[in-house]
Amino acid sequence: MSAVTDLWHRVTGFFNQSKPARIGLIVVFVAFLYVLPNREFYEYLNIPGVWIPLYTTGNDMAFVLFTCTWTILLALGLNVVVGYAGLLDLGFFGFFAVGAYTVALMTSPESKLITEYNWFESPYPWLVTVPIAIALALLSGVLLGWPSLRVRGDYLAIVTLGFAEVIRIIAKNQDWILNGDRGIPQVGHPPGTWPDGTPIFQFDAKPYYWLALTMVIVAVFLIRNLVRSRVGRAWVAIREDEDAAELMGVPTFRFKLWAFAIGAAVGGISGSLWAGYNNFVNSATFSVENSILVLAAVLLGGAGNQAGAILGGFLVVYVPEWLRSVGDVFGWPKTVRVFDINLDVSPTSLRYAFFGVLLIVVMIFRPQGLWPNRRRAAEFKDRRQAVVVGEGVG
Amino acid sequence: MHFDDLVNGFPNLTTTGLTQGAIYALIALGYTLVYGVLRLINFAHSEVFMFGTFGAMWTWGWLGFGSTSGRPGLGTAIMLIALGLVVAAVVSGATAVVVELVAYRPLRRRNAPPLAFLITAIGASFVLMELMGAATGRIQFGMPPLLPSNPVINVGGWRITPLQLATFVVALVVMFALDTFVQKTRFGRGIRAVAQDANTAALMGVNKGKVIALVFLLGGLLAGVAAVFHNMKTGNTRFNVGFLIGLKAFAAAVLGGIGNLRGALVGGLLLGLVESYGSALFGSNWTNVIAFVVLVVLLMFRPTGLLGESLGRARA
Amino acid sequence: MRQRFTRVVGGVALFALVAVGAAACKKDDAGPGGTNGAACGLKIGFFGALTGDNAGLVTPIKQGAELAVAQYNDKNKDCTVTLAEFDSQGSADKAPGLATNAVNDAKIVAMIGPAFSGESEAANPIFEQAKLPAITPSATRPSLSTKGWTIFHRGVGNDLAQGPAAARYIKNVLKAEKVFVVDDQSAYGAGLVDEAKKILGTAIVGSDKVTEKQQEFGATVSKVTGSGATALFYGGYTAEAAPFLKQLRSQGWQGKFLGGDGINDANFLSVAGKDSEGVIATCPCAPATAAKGTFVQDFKKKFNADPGVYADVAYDLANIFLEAFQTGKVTRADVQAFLGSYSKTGAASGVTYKWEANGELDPSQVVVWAFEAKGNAWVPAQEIPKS
Amino acid sequence: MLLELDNVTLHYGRIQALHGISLHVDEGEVVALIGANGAGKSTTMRAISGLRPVSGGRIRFAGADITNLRADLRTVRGICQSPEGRGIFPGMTVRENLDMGAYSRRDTAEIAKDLERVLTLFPRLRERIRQPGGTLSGGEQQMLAVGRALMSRPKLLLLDEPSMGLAPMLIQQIFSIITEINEQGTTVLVVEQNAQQALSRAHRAYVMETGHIVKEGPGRALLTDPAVKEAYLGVA
Repeated sequence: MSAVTDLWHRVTGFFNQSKPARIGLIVVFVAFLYVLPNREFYEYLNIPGVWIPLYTTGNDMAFVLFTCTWTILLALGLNVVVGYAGLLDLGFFGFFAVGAYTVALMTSPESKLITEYNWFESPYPWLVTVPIAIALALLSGVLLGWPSLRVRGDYLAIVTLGFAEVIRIIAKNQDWILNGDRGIPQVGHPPGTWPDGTPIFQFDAKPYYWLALTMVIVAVFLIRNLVRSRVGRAWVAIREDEDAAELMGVPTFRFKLWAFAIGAAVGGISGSLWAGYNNFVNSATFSVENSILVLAAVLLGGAGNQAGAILGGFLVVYVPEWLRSVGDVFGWPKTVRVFDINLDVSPTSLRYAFFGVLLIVVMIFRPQGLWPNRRRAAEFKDRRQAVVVGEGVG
Repeated sequence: MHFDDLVNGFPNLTTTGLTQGAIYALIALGYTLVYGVLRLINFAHSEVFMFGTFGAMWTWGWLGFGSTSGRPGLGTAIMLIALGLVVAAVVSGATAVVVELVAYRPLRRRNAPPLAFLITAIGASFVLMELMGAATGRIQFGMPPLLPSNPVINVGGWRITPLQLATFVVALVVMFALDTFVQKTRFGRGIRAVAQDANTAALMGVNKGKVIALVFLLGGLLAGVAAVFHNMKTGNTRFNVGFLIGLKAFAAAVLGGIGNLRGALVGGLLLGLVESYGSALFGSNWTNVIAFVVLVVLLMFRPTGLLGESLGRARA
Repeated sequence: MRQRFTRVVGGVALFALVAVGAAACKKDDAGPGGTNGAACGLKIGFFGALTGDNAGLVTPIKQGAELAVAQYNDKNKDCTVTLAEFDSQGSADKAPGLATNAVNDAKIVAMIGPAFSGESEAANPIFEQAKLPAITPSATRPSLSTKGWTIFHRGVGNDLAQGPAAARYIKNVLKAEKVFVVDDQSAYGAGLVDEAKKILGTAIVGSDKVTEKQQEFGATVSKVTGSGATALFYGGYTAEAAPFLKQLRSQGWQGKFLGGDGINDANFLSVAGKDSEGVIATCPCAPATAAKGTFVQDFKKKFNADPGVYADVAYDLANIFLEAFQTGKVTRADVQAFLGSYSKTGAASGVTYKWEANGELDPSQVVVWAFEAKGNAWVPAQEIPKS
Repeated sequence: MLLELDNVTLHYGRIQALHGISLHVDEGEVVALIGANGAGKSTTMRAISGLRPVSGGRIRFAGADITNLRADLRTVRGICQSPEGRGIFPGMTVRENLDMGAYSRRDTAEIAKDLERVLTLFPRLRERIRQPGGTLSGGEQQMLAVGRALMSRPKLLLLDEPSMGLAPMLIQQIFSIITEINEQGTTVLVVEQNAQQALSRAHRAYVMETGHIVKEGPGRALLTDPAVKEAYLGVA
């Protein structure tokens, strides 16, 4: 065993010392992510009969990965707001809705903007609408932030929650342009065709996953640069002590607004990608639960660290989807009869209960999240020692 | 805008709004108590409430009063309601304490940051809701008819049903009792002491763990009371009944000033009335929009709610 | 941090390398099901919300199909069929992946569902691409049949049949002059009410919209009592309709309560209890009488509950597919062709299943019945005339 | 020996605040702990009252090991601290604050007696009995903090910086009261920056520097110690 760990240390040591090797490693990892949705590939993540399959047998793997990726985009956006600027936002899914609806309204031939209001003659291509979707999401971030950033902490949470709820209810009203639960079908897809002439982006989730993955990588680099700039330092200052930051001459309001706007823009990208794939957008998707789930993703992964947000975004989607199939693997019974009542105990239907347990367990053992940033992890370590006697030990 | 609906229905809208507001207030107290002491939004409180609705329903069902049975006599009905209140309060109280022990206490021992609590709260909420969903087949259950529907007061368009009267009276009595408990008793002082300065409270010999458990228990008991009246008012329950009403109650708590007991009462009643009038004016589908717009606008002008924060903490 | 990052990335990369190596010795997928001509091991898909908020509505439908499959398997023990469940939670955003998963399973040659209209919009294009024949037991949005999907079939009448029929019942049978309409803003409920409104016209004295998960209807009740309406038509589902009705009654409103098939289930009666007495539910289905089979008894025996709305339809639809398998139609194309020429009466629902080119039931086969709640059961009142 | 600290160490995160503190307080004594800012005086107090867990060493009180005992249980055993910064409950009235001091006691009659005693000791508090604690002046708050601590009828009274932020006359008064309390039979451990006052009132004293105890002796003796004089009494 020690030989293995020794080898391991030598390998990691090598990578730690050599920058090209590290970059190479990342490239290999990213390449791995790109080939992941190919069935031939992922099915061998498991040795039959020995492990539980790591892929999702209960749902299309490419679709699950795509869902993971747009959730990761949302988590990255929210991480800017919660993780860097320290603003608790419970209504982040609202920006996703803005992005999705913008794309749907402009690209669908059945959009009311065309059929009823005659704003324009024919649908726009998907690609044209994406920048507009991002711009509108950013704008709505500013519009939300302007009044609500005056309140702080938990009050901000309820204000943002309210915002998302208002967007959802407006979307729900079918007499307005968003057409409520009836929704907007035939949303446009991204452009491009395979060599044989069939469109790349249609119903197969794989190309969308690749596209979204690319967006994630772009977003990670852009946000990384931003965080390392003056803006990022201002955010850290605001997060740690807003009053002190204000006294030091940091225009806190402006930087908080910035965080909101940037987070919202990333959320808008996510929404427009999703709308392009899903083909159909209606109000049912934009529930408050989804906002909470994205927040859970960020905090589960580790707020303030992009890698953590990515990990969290992946887990909150992947774990429940993966749990769908676990029952079949182990042959668990689907129902148990207790007192003449059939209790549904299949992992498929209990998957959110398991997920809830996971959230609790992770937070108990790693309150800083699974993959926190270095600075925060240190803070947490200190906090842990600062427990009052008897609460900590006894 | 339907002003005629508002004018014609004004007495009715007022009574239903106040009744609903009383239920909000009872649940809001649970949020506010926990927040006052721990600075924690107990997201699982909505499920604590939901467990109460089932506790009362199962008790009634066990006694032979199901949704399809006939209306019992007044004496029996009052007995049943009293029993339902006790059982629901116990079930909700126990659920709240279990959530505290399983999901929050371990985090406190590790001195985890507030956001970690938020996530375990969400996790606990998922677990409770999904377990109940699985246990009940995710279907809806009806309540037995208990109180007669003919009004006890019927003066000039003001029609007050026995249920509305009972809800309002019981809610006020319970809230008065809670306020007295917190203001006048030794345990109540302990709660306020921990809320104002946990370390000094410990130096005075206050067992913080016990106080926190007590706070969760109290919140749970009140949620149980709310659950029974919600059962009778809406006539049904199901596994996901807690989410929306919990959200509203939380909004009510914030409206009144979270952490402030009297604020929860004011916020709850106000929210109930605003929703009732608002949905007459704009249509029921806009109820939540109205509720949240009022909340946001109010927070713009009074950033800590109507009555300000905290269990008697002086505002900085 | 850098060290840890490297370790994690390294771990995943190593893992990936192992996986690539393993991929080299991958065996082929099993060929498409039924190439040997036998119906053995085939699957019927069921697509709908089996968890989440709407599970209570869809689970009985699934159980209807489950019952049919179980009965078939009892008779054909050596050559069984399975029901593959796709739990969409009723949401359009979960539908595409599950639909893709369904079409990727070559053993699935027939699909019951999707149960709701919204998820149908997202899933059916994928079924269409893979030519997987699907019959929905419950999605009633009229526009679904206008999208050019050849695989789309509807096992029930759509909102265009039911909404006006309900209105005609209110106008001609009840002769109500003051009608209040309420819908829940769902595609189904609003669609129903919109169609009914066209016929009711000036008889409407007021309307309101409620919303899903709403529990408190004080304001709407106040509007209804204030309007002096003698009849109320509700477009929506049991979840909101039952508490709404109870609150109407507790505030002393005595008028006639009517709803669509969304409330025509046993749970409505159980939740509304005594208040349900006299409520009318329309349904684009004929009454299932004892003469037509033992479906109700069988269902009760297996699931210890009354069949919910459309459980009978799902049972019949599953039997249509099973009949196809038994007659050797074991590919998607065969099943699709089988449906095209099908014309028989279902044992449980009493509806004659015969489809038009766009997937709608033959209009002459669509009957709308009014059921009245009496003594805690839905009792067929009458067939509503077509004009 | 009422209280004994044996080689106690304590960490704030990775920073070590106490480097093996050993001290003892005998029954009936007034013991002072003096030292500059950041010497670890208040940290020692927190270790004794249980607000911070120690990382090593033992704490014994009245013969029992209380090293890992919860803070509130130490109060029940008879250690009561009047915390640094006074720790008045701002939203409670003076009366309620005093009642908080007696939180762990059930002997109603005795509590009433003690309340009377405290109000006699601090007549100002009697005047303001219904006022919220947050509205008192600094000196009044300090009196309230001491009075509240007395309400628990402690065997050992821990006073953390009782003179902080007070006018010289009030300091004088506070220390007279400390002496008076001690004469009534309460053991006192007082942390002070005002070394002059503390040393002149204390039976014994310890001098702390950067987490160590550097000197120990009778109060009067330390007052005349040249090193102490130079460092803490501002006398060259």
